[in-house]
Amino acid sequence: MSTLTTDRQDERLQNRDGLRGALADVIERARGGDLGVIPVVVGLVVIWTVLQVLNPIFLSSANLVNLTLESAAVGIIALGIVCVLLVGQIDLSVGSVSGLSGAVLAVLFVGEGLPVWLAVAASVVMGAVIGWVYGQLFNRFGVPSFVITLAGLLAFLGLQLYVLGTKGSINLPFDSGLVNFAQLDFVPAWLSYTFAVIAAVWLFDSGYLHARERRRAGLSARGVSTLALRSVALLAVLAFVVWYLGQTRGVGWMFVFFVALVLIMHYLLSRTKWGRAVYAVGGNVEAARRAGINVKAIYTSVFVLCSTFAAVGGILAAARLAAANQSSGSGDVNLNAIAAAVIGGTSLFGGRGTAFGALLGIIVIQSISSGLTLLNLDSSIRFVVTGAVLLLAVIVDSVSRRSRTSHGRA
Amino acid sequence: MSTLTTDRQDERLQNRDGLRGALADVIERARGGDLGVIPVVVGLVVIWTVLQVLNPIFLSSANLVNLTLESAAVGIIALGIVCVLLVGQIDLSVGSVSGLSGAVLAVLFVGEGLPVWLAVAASVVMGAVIGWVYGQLFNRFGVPSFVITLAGLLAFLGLQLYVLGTKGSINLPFDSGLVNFAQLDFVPAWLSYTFAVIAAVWLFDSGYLHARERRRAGLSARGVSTLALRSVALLAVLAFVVWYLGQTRGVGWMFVFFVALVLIMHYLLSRTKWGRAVYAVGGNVEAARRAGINVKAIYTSVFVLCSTFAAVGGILAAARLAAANQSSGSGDVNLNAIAAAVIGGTSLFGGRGTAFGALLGIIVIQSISSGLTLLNLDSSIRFVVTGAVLLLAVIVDSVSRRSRTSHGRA
Amino acid sequence: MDVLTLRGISKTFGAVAALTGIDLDVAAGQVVAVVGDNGAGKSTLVKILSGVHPPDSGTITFEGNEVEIPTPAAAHKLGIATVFQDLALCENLNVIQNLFLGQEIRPLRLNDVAMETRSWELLRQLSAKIPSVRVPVAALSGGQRQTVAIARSLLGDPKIIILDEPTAALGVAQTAEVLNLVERLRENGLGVIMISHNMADVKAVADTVAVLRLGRNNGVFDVSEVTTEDIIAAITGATDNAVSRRAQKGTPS
Amino acid sequence: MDVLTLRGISKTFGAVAALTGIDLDVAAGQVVAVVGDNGAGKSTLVKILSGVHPPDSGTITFEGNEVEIPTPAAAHKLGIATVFQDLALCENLNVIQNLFLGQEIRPLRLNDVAMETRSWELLRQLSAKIPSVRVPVAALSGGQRQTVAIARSLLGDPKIIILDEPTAALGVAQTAEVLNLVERLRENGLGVIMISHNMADVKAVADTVAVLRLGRNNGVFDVSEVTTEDIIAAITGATDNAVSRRAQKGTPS
Amino acid sequence: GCGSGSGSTGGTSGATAGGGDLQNAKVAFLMPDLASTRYELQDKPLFEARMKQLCPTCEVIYQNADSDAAKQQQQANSALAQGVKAIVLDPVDSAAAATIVKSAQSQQVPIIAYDRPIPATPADYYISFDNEKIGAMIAQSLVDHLKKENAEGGILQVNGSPTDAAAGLIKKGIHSAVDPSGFKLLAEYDTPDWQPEKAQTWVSGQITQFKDQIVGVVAANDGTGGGSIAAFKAAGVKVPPVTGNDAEVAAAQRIIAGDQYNTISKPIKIVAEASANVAWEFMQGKKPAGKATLYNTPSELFTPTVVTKENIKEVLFDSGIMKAADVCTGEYAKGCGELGIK
Ligand SMILES: Nc1ncnc2c1ncn2[C@@H]1O[C@H](COP(=O)(O)OP(=O)(O)OP(=O)(O)O)[C@@H](O)[C@H]1O
Ligand SMILES: Nc1ncnc2c1ncn2[C@@H]1O[C@H](COP(=O)(O)OP(=O)(O)OP(=O)(O)O)[C@@H](O)[C@H]1O
Ligand SMILES: [Mg+2]
Ligand SMILES: [Mg+2]
Repeated sequence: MSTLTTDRQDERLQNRDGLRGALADVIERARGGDLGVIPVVVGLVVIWTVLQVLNPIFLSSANLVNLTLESAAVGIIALGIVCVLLVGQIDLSVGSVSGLSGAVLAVLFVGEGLPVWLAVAASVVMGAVIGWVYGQLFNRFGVPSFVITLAGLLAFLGLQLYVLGTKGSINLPFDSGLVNFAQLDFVPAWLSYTFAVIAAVWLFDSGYLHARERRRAGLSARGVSTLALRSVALLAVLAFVVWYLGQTRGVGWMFVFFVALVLIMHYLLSRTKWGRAVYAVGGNVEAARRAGINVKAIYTSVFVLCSTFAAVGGILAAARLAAANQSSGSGDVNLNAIAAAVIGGTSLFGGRGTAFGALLGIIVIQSISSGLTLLNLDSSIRFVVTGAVLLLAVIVDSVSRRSRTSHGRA
Repeated sequence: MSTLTTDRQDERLQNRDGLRGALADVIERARGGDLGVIPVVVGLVVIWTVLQVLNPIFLSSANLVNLTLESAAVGIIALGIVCVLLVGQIDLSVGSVSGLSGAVLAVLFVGEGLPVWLAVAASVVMGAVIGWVYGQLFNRFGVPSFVITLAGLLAFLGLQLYVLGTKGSINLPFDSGLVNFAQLDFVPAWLSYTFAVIAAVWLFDSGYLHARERRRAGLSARGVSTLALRSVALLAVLAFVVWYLGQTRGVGWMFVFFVALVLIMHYLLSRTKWGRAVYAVGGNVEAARRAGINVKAIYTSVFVLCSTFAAVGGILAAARLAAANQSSGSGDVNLNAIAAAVIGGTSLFGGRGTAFGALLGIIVIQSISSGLTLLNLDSSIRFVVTGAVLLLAVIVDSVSRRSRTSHGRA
Repeated sequence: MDVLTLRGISKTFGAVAALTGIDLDVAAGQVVAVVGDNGAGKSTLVKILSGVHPPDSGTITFEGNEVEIPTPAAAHKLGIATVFQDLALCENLNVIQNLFLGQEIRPLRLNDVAMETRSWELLRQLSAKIPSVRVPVAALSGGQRQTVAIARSLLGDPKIIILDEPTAALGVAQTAEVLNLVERLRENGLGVIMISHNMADVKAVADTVAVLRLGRNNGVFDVSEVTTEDIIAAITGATDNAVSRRAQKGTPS
Repeated sequence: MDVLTLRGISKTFGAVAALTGIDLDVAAGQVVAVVGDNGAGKSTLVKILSGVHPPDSGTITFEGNEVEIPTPAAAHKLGIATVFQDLALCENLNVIQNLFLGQEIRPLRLNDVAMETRSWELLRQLSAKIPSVRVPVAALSGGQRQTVAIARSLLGDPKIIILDEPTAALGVAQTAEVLNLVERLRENGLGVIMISHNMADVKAVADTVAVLRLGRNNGVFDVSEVTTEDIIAAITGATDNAVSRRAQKGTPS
Repeated sequence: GCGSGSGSTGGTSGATAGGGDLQNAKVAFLMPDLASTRYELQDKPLFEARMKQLCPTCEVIYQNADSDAAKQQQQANSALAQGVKAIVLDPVDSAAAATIVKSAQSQQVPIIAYDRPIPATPADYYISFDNEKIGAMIAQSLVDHLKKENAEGGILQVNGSPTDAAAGLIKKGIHSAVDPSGFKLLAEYDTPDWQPEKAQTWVSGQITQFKDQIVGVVAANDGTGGGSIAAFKAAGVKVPPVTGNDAEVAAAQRIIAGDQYNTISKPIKIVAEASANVAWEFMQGKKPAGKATLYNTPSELFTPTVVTKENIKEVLFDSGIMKAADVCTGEYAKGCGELGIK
């Protein structure tokens, strides 16, 4: 207790250092109900176990490979939803926008014969423009985002039908790069392992540098052993995943792309001024405004991001299906994307949530959907079971969160 | 300025009495952006004018009669949604619950041959039980209502399919009282006019008694002339509506039933302890809890109300269609009900909204839908126009609200 | 006899021990001031007494019986009325609605007129400067809100009133009225727990002063026998502190 | 020369005239105390100066130029830093994040370490009793929050600091530190507007006192030439008021 | 009082159909959903064109109910409020459409059931090819093909939306062909909202489960068929014969490219024009007699044609239903050439 770091001087703090301290910390946080994504992961493990017992194909490598690929499109849309929810708004039109974007892509690429990159770029830009318009309507007129995006839902569905026009459904050529990317391109094994090692090394390195900097500034910091343990754990998990998926087809590039987007969003949200502003606006817009934050710009930026991600998701969905048609993006795309964000711990009231939540949430949803699909149930039973399992997955999370002394809507 | 009433003594208050004062008050409130439902009504008038110009059938008596009848079922569901939104929660399953309730009604009434009142009662009780379960899940486990009711959406859709079984669709006999009620029963003209007169007299009477009581207690009160003018205006509007609808078939009993429910909910929300508690929970749950309000009971009560109204709405929808089928309650029932509440001025963040909002909101939505139906457009164009008109209707409201110096999310 | 007795109350939030083994006694007709530095745990103690947080350990004895106070509703039922430091008003409701929240007159057909009349009475009594009681609380100034919160606690028929920094936002006149009010409450035989950082107010109305420091008891004093300097020394844990240094600096100039 | 001059500022909320024709002057290196009863319009004046509300009429002159302050960002740019009475912190962010909100170090790759170090410095300077700066503000006590809000305003390089009841929730030691701070700010040539209900504090640090009453100017006094009783009389609009009556009542006993 | 009874007619006030003048008369053409593109792309323009020939001043009110029976009821009511002289109705829900028939007939407006029957309350006329038969035909064609190839294994069945009555009929038809075929039905799935993505996800799962046991997939429409094909492609395995229905352009392309086995072409032109003829007769006050009587309704039924690679040229292209220019784009040009489609 001799030389206390600057941030550990209050005598009411229970000091914890080293590995043992880190463990005590986790237990303390568990009691307090503040476990981050751990409960969601536990919920996921529960579901996986149940589904695996019911049908041994579920956890087979081949099925998990499908699962990763099927998660990507809606997962990317959910990533955008996380951003909008963080500022306490909503976007109901992501389904329509994704459908429209797929349609525009198909028309430009197949119909007009433009190069694929140009068609993709056009679709993405269109998504961004839609988001920008939402932002303007929201900032200028103060129309609730629910209504703006509901109007968008209808309008872009109409536009999607219009764009597809007399064809109704447009095939994307199976041998085009885009379709290959979404269906057949897998990361070679050696590269996957390399990625895993890079991630682990990077985690250790950045942690170590950060700890050194903190120690120099006289602040408490994680010990090297804790950092090393964390990196080794990550390496083990990643290597296992790569190995297991590698039993069949491996890790799809589309999934890697999704994970990369999650990482980028995680960085933007947690390590930039913009990210801080997003959380601040979601927590208390008036406080954010008084702190000199350009609240309107923040709103516009998240709407743009969300629509853009929706457009990207739509392109990938079209690529995966190798077709754009009238019902793309309709049905439960909206609900699934929002539900993925919420299941991943994003609050509908703003100010709480992470990019990783979208990843976890969509995996929960796709697991349920894929697992029940394998069971070959009657539609009616399948719907009922899906609802029940979904509830189950979230109850685990909520119960753990429950014990936290809640403040209002915290 | 001699004898000031207790509530008008602060010298910073601009005193306004009598008719002129009431007018000045309205203007002042307009500048402040606090106009209640007036902007929505203005939005409605704009839409009506545009649609009437585009197709002169729109405001014909026959079409308006249809409009009233078509509003009832979803309007009643929206009424329940208003309650849930008021406490800051959401119910995504109203569509499924309404579909299930229609299916249960049909199976019990037609399939099992139970008397109609028993079948109706069973469906309504089922709705209430569903709401109660939601309340328990919400209170016990703290699962976000979004997820609970999303699970409910799926589960009850499944149950609906299961109940309808292999039949898929069940007709309700045309000569049953229920179907007549929803399709053919209209209020006789003399009774409609009597209703109008009763409403006007009651408005004056209650206003007069209240004013007298206030004056006795030394508080400011509305003058008799203001009260009289208000009643006469109401009488004029109601009489005109009755007369105009009476040009063809008149006022449907189902619409009267809907309006009666709106009035009852208005009373419950604005004039009872329970209603206060609902607004308080929506405004600040922690404050409500500290005031000794049984917050859990309030949550349960609104979930029960919402599901019950959904069940009632489902019964009326089935009666109006004279059939319960697999797609009842699916499609845009959910979105329309929530949108009606939001368009009627209910905040998604809780604590703000009225029962009348549901009435106005559903009329806006049905007007758009009915008006565009008359225009004979391509589906794609119709979607786009619907979106645009919806946005237009709400912008009027939002712009007027905008000028109010907003406090956070007020 | 003591109305309220606390023994060994502890409360931990995450890694922070907010309260450790707190004892406190309040008798009927007695004003107990609880003082302490920022973050000393005063409000946490108040919240435990009013059922907002459950304590981790310790016992609460009310009128001779050991009780549990799991919810604010339970505290209301026992007769404990509280003015919270963070006020806990519903911004979307107006002044009358907030005042009578949870204790409305005529639950099935609210009696507006009676509630409005009573509101004006209460507010007048506290010298409140509120132009209209029909505006939402969101439109009130800080002091006006605090007055509303204090008025709230006087409704019903409490046996103990807990005031957490009741005069922090009040003007000079309103502060004087609140001090008068506290004296009236004492005369009516209520137990009052008052938290304040203002030593003048404490010395003016309190009978005993309980000092908290870093979540622990740090002495209970009889007001008539203690100087302001002693209390401050107990609060800051040193006779040489920012306050005394400032006072010294002030003296020569 | 005056840094800030207000002339004829008015503001109406709905039916309530919160401010009517307010004049105010603040010079560099001067501490102006604004006092007044609850609801007198002090915070409204502050909000107008910091761009939260636009005034209905009147002019603001800053460093000799007539300016408009349509948004808080504009006020920041002019060099006006404000501690609001309602604090305006984001409950979901932690202490460091709140302190540096809108002025983070290294926008594209936040420098945690530098921000944390600087946070501890600022908080120590204000004698804050905050166990950890990594907890969300929702978990802080009232006084701790106020300290955070005050520390916030010291970041950046303001020319005018406006403090709206900065010591309301503070403990005795923290209050003393804030008064020290105000004196330091004056010495550094900043203009300070301080709103307070505590006459002792006002007399201790202010140079001039501006009194508001029911939204209007009610006199500007030089602190060295005015007694507490005179100020209170100007605030309440009468020499016979609750405060004086309480004082009289107290004297004989 | 207020009678139920004659709907107020708009500008052209004519009492009952057949009476007054037929200048500017209106006829309603109410279609059920957007899940299939045919209603907007084929039925509507064909019907309108024929109507225009018969009655140049008449107006066709087209509505699509987007799979919502209540919305269809609203659309019918609004058509009645506009004073239409006849309604051609493709019901979303055959049972629920009884209400529409009732209210139309109570206002003396004749109603022609189109595509799907209305069993509960006889309409004035019924023109269709029936969905159950379509299901049976596509499935039978696949089964025959498999038998010819001596395939051994099982079949996957991808049905339409569980909340769509028409999908139920198709499903019934498919079962009638698959169940007695001797091929094992490995698994079946009701595709929510007819979404191809859902079909793809499900088929992907079944591929992992049954691997190479799958010798054929009966999909209830071209969209879900396309989804099934994409699932096989994405799994990197050989695509077995997959059925379709609706004869969309995209399906024709897949058949030409050899990815899809069959689809079914409905003689929409014939049906749409026949219904226009019948509607016109009703509007003139005549009572056309049916070629048969089904569900107590004078009826006329047409048979659709299964399209495979063998007959695609004559069924779709030689008949003029599709133009080679629309279909034989890009990578499909080669296949078209092989089949002699120009
Ligand atoms: N946003 C608002 N909407 C409506 N009225 C308001 C608003 N803000 C302030 N007011 C009114 O303006 C008057 C002045 O309020 P202000 O907050 O400026 O008082 P103050 O002098 O700061 O009082 P206190 O000492 O209690 O903090 C009050 O009567 C208040 O009700
Ligand atoms: N809900 C909570 N979650 C976590 N920590 C909390 C919570 N409430 C209080 N604390 C911590 O407990 C300690 C005591 O807080 P408390 O509010 O009781 O202080 P206080 O004595 O009232 O201070 P002040 O004079 O500033 O009002 C503080 O360090 C605070 O950070
Ligand atoms: Mg406190
Ligand atoms: Mg103030």
